[in-house]
Amino acid sequence: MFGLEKKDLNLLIIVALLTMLAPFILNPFPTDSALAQFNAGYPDLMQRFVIYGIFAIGFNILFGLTGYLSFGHAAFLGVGSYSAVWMFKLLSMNVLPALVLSVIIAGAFSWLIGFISLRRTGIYFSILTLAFAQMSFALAYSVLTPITNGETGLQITLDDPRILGMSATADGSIPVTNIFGLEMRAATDLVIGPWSFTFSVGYYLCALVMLVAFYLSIRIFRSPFGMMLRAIKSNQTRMNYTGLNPKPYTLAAFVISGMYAGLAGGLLACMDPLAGAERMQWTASGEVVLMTILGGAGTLIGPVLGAGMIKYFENIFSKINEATLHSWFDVLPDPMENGLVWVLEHFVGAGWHLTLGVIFMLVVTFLPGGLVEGGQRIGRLFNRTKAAKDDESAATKPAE
Amino acid sequence: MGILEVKDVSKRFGGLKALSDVNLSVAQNTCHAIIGPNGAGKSTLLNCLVGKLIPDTGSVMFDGQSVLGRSPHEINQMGISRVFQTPEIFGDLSVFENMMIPLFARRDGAYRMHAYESVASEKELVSRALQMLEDVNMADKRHMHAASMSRGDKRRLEMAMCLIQEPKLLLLDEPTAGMARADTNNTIDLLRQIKDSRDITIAIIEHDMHVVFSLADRITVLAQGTPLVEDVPERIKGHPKVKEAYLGETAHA
Amino acid sequence: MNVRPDFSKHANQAETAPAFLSVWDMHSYYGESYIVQGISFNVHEGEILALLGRNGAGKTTTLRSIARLDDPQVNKGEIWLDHQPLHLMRSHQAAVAGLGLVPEDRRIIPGLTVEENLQLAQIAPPIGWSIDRLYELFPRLGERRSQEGVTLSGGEQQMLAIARALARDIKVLLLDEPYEGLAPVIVDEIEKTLRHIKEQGMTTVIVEQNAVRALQLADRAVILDTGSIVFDGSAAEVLENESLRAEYLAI
Amino acid sequence: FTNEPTGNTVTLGFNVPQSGPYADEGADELRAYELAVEHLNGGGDGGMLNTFSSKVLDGTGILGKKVEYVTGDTQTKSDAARASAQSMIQKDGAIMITGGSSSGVAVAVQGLCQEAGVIFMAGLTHSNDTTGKDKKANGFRHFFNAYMSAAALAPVLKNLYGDDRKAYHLTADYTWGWTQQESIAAATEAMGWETVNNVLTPLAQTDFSSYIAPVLDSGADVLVLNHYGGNMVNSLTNAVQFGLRNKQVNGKNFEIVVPLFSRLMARGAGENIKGIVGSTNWHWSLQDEGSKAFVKSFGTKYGFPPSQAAHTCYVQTLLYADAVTRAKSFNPCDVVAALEGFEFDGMGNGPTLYRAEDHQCFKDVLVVKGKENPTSEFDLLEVVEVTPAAQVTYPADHPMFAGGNLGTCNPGA
Amino acid sequence: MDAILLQIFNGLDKGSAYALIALGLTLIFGTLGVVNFAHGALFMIGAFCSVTLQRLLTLSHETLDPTKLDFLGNPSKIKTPYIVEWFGADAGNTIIDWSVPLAILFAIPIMLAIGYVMERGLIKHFYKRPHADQILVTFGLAIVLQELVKHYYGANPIQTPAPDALSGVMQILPGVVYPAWRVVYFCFSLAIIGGVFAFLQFTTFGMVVRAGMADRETVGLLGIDIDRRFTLMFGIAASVAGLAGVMYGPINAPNYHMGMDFLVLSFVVVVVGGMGSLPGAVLAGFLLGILESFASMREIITLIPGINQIIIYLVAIVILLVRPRGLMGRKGVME
Ligand SMILES: Nc1ncnc2c1ncn2[C@@H]1O[C@H](COP(=O)(O)OP(=O)(O)OP(=O)(O)O)[C@@H](O)[C@H]1O
Ligand SMILES: Nc1ncnc2c1ncn2[C@@H]1O[C@H](COP(=O)(O)OP(=O)(O)OP(=O)(O)O)[C@@H](O)[C@H]1O
Ligand SMILES: [Mg+2]
Ligand SMILES: [Mg+2]
Repeated sequence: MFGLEKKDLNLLIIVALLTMLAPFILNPFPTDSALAQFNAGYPDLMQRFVIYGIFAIGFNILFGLTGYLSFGHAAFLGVGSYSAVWMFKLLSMNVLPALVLSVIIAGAFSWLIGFISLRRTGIYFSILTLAFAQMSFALAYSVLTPITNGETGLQITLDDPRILGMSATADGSIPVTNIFGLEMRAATDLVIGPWSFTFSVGYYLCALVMLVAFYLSIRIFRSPFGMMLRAIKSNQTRMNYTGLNPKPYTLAAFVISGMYAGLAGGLLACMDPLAGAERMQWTASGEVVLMTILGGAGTLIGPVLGAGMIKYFENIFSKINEATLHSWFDVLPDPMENGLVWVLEHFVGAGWHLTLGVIFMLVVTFLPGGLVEGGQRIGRLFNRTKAAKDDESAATKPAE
Repeated sequence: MGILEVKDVSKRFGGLKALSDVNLSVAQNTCHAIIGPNGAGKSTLLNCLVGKLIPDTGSVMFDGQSVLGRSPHEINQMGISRVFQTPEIFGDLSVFENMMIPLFARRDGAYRMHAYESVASEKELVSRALQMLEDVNMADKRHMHAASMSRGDKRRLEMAMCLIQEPKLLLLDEPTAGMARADTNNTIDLLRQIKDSRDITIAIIEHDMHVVFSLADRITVLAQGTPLVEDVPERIKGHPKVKEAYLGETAHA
Repeated sequence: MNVRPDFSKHANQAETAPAFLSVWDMHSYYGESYIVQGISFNVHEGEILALLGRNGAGKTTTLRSIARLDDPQVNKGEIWLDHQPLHLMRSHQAAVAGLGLVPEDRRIIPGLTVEENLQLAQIAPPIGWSIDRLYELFPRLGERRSQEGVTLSGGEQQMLAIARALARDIKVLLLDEPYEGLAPVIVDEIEKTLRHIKEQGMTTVIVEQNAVRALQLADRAVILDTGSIVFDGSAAEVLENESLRAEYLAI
Repeated sequence: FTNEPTGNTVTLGFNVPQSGPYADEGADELRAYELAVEHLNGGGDGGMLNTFSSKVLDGTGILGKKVEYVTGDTQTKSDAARASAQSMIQKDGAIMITGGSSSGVAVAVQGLCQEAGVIFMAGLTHSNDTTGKDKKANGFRHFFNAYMSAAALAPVLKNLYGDDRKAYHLTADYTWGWTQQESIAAATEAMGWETVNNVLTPLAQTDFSSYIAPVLDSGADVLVLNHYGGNMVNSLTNAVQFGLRNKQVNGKNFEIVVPLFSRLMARGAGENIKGIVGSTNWHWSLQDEGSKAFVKSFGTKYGFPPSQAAHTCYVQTLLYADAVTRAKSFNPCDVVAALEGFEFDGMGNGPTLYRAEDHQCFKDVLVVKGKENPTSEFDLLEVVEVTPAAQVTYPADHPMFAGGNLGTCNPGA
Repeated sequence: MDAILLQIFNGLDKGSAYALIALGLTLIFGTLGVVNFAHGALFMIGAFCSVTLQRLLTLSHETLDPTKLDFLGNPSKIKTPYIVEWFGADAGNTIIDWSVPLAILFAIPIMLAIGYVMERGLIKHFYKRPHADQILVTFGLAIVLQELVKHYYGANPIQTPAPDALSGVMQILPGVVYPAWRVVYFCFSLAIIGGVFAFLQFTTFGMVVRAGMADRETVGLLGIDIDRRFTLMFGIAASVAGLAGVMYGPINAPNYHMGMDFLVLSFVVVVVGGMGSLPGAVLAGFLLGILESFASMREIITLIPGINQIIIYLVAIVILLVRPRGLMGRKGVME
């Protein structure tokens, strides 16, 4: 089905199920319980999971397949956001034209930067992309303020023309992003006992887009093009002497991943119509690199996992404060409670960065293939115990 | 007029004259061997043919067209494939995938990309790749990670990758070095068979005289960047100059 | 710990002279792949041993295991060189203990000139032949001393690799396909060199596809097939034994 | 309306920088919030509840509901700040968001709160835009702004340094920097100073030497540093290194002015701050009853005096609670109505007005100077003058604040 | 004219900071092949060595002074540093005053130890891993180090002033004055750069490490314990970064994220200089420093608005496009 092999189809179906059921899966704890702090099933965060998932999937097409490590992809994300917001300001609040424009502009922009940067390889390429992105950031932050609204970020206002829509709603507020009238912010709550689940239009739009993006990335991975990209990573010399010019391939991969980034940026703006310059800073580019490696570069699902993990820490761990900690351990005797809180305090709230840093180090040291490898190891553990039962001597077999 | 015409090619590296005024003509559908002492400039000459190096002077014509100034992938698309002295393969890919890439390169040219179809759906190419792996006795290794093969296997793989492109001119730089005797013999058979069944010209550099004398129609002996003699194998074998400069006393076929 | 194991029950009983290099029940792995599957053999002082076998038989793996490189891992077995337990050492310690390996793809160090490649070999003791003496042996290298090592022609690189091994004062020389890519004259020359250093008491293990040549040079031969020893005996024996040659060496 | 509290608690969202260069300021803001919550719930000594002119708050929470809070990290990035605010609104049911330590973040979060239909009580934000070009009906600012700094500073500068001065501006190259530079230049030029130069410096600049060196022979005799935070510490340190303070130009002592001061940053600048004039929203050494009460309860709880950021955050929380109580409703529109035009006193800056037109507080502004002989590590600034509110008040349609539209209050879904 | 001269000094002075940081980075990055995102953190830790020393030296004996009141109306505390109590006011205060130069001695063993622990405990496992993995692990480490420093020292900058004798301005040319400490910094970095060069030039150490980078296995076969040398190299690089940080304190007050501020820039410097080339890194450091200084001149900003924001990146792009391997890069290193 869908022209996929069974294994890939299964993966796609699992991912589809997970994203569709995310409001349930991410909200496992009853709303009023102490653990509700760990719930991530609210629209904004779920949207971020899938949007950064798209960003990372796209980045992985370049980095995972060709090995070209771009440190400037946030620039395309930013450009996508700015284009989308400008669409909202000038045209209408419908997200469709905004998304289309952000993909196109990001594609064009990445073509330009890719064309120049791809003249170099390795670290020289990385620094070129970094330099372009930092330039874009610096310009967006100050010099280009008329276009980008600088530090504050580009927002929609009551005075925007919106030639196909309206500048302000009847009651004088700013109209809301929508897709043919269906508002992104619209949501329904489903309350089951102590649990409460939110289903938002915005999230489901993002999820659908992500599924399409993911599907396309599977196709690319399994296509001759994907194989060529891996070949480029493996041996450019052989590539040349086999009659292939690596440059157009890498450029195509660069532009595709730039368009994914633009799409992600556009979606960010659709969910929350603001485009800030920080989105283009090197730290943002670094973040997608980290997401991809953390999840497992070159794997299909890894980048999405990595994106989810980093965003989870950023949004959930940073919000746990001392008071929350105390409320969890209330039942313990006081000295123990205080001791425990004192230790944990370093890792949550203001210390969430510390936790993230430690996780980075642990994952990359012990799971060289990222989170995906962790999953595989667990899988293999199961298989091995099963196999060991079948055949005791299976462990050491000759190589061939 | 041969399919490959090398005229007055010279190449310097700093103070070293690696090639000086080399003239070489390879006739279509023959196997031309280039032998010579180490450092004679044999690999350098091949590098000039495939665009890895640009000669300082001289011209290289292939099939009536100049190859100079073209990039390696263009030269390959003209129909020249090359096996390197140290195997150049796609180490991170499986053996099977290594075979598919040259096939795609031939079918699609240097620029057409297929990003949406799956590799598996290219039934015809897949079966050709599998067939070629059969031919070189590597069918059982097709899922292997190419980098983790022994070196003899890497060489065979690289040659298979070149052969599957059905090039008009095949350049082989020591294809059987480090190959087990049995496989060397297989390779000789394979090359012979291909030479007989297809329209292909082969230029081979080899130190294994057994291979050279089994395959070559003509032999050029290169020494210190210039052709010493060019002749049919029988006469080269007994040539005193060649014996002294290259074969040594123990030479045996 | 520093006692030599009693090999008499494993190794070739016919040998009476004490083994200089002993490999006993060695098992080597590349990750999960089990390559060398429990081999034992002895090399005596001053002798040349030819290690033969098809492609992928595990010859390179055996040499790398002896040289204590990080890959493959030797999970079981003992290796002794002149009363020193190599299996407890890492590669640089093994080198100091007197082991020299000329690796199969020559491994000339990029970025270093010919001379620097040789100097590098003389940083850690014990130091063997002087660089000038090596240039005498391989005049081509002398001519190219300030060229970057990796731009040498294939044969020149092979010479450099051997010269580099001799630049150290080694007790055992392990050669992985030393003739590969060399012109017949040079092969002759290298063979002469090998005989020459053998006369000076060097113990050598040589892996070579050109089995006949290797056997003519060697005193003894060991034949490997898929990671196990299928023959251990005198070189002459192999040359005479048609079926053995046909089955494992295809000659 | 959004997040209407139904149980017996009400949740407020404290969105402060916990990472990044303003983390210390954020930590101090958080302390103030915790203190405010404690006081609102009847704990502690009540702090400013006792001095606040409005007496409807009685220590039983807000409208009888116990006050709870959630915290988040803005990272001083508008994106992260909005994400954090979103989670407070969507997940934790926060009815009001407050905090922040930069204008970019304040404007971004204010916009979000407007869309989501909750109240935003800005923390430290000094740009004119927050209640000018980017003002929103649901957003309120207690902190003063660049215009007010300028209006308060100008007369003092004239007194101290005369009216014949040539000023050289170094300005952080983003919106806050520009508005402050514009305000200061306008105010000082009005009293006769000449602005010889304005050089924009990149935000990421750490070493300002190449910007300071040209000042030496530009003919200017005053250097105005429109920088905040780390930028300010570094540019000031560099200026002192280059010996600017010991220079004589045009027969006058060379002077440095840092229009926006904070004690935390003053500590970062160390010795260099001594004798430098600037303005600040509030300082713990003020001797009015409100300030004294606040310093006492803060100092007792934490062991050191509060910063101006802490003060503004504390006051904003009380003001919000008070407005809800007076409106007898959590509905944002009712709260907006209660806050608009609200006049109060006893919060440390004298009689204050929350102006209805732009949701800006008008109150006294402090002109301060780095203290020459500090008696403790907190005693870094001395108040030179308390400029009365009237002197810093401007018409709502002042050109520096033009272009915005408050819109209508949004109670959300 | 003076203005241009001054900008050249500024450039040299900025450049010496860039060069020094890039030098340490290129030792690890260009020689050991490890993309060390924690290098900035090492620089920061160096700076905090002097903060720590300053704190240690000013550890104080507290007495209550009932005549003065603190902000809560309680008797305030008078602090007298132990050093002053022990050595008397003159000597004690002089020691405190000279805490930054003293911190050099303090920082060297600390940085060597940190470098040792870092290399043995972590980096060692990453020599053979892809650059991306190295980035992830060192970035994680940088965050951890940074957060620890933030936890103990706060997020605000902390002043570490130069000794009084060196904190004024000094006449460097007739009519041109320049901050004394910046001159000191410049000379100091020249000395360090010279020292490192001499060490690598006049010993075989540099060659061995380069060779080890290109092919660890073979170098091991030649009897060289490359691990030990890598560790030492790492320790040296960490010390260079640390010392750069110690001496930078008086120029700009140390704060916990100062490392990150320099990180990206120092990578740019290293790459513009060319991978694997120490002289390249130093040259690029000075070049970019000087260009940055010129770009921040008013005349130039008015001509091209915003040029000061992007000059470094612009120059980097141009250089990398014109010279494929940066100014002096070696072929094949991290291409
Ligand atoms: N890039 C280079 N720079 C400098 N010298 C070079 C370079 N490439 C080759 N040479 C020199 O040119 C000469 C010819 O080299 P080439 O590789 O062509 O020899 P060859 O005939 O292939 O020898 P072999 O049989 O040993 O492979 C050699 O002496 C070699 O050292
Ligand atoms: N790095 C590696 N990882 C996994 N397997 C490997 C690796 N290197 C070699 N092998 C496998 O180990 C087996 C033995 O290889 P080895 O290189 O020792 O053979 P060899 O006898 O030297 O062959 P050749 O004559 O071709 O050099 C082969 O099957 C090969 O595929
Ligand atoms: Mg050759
Ligand atoms: Mg081998």
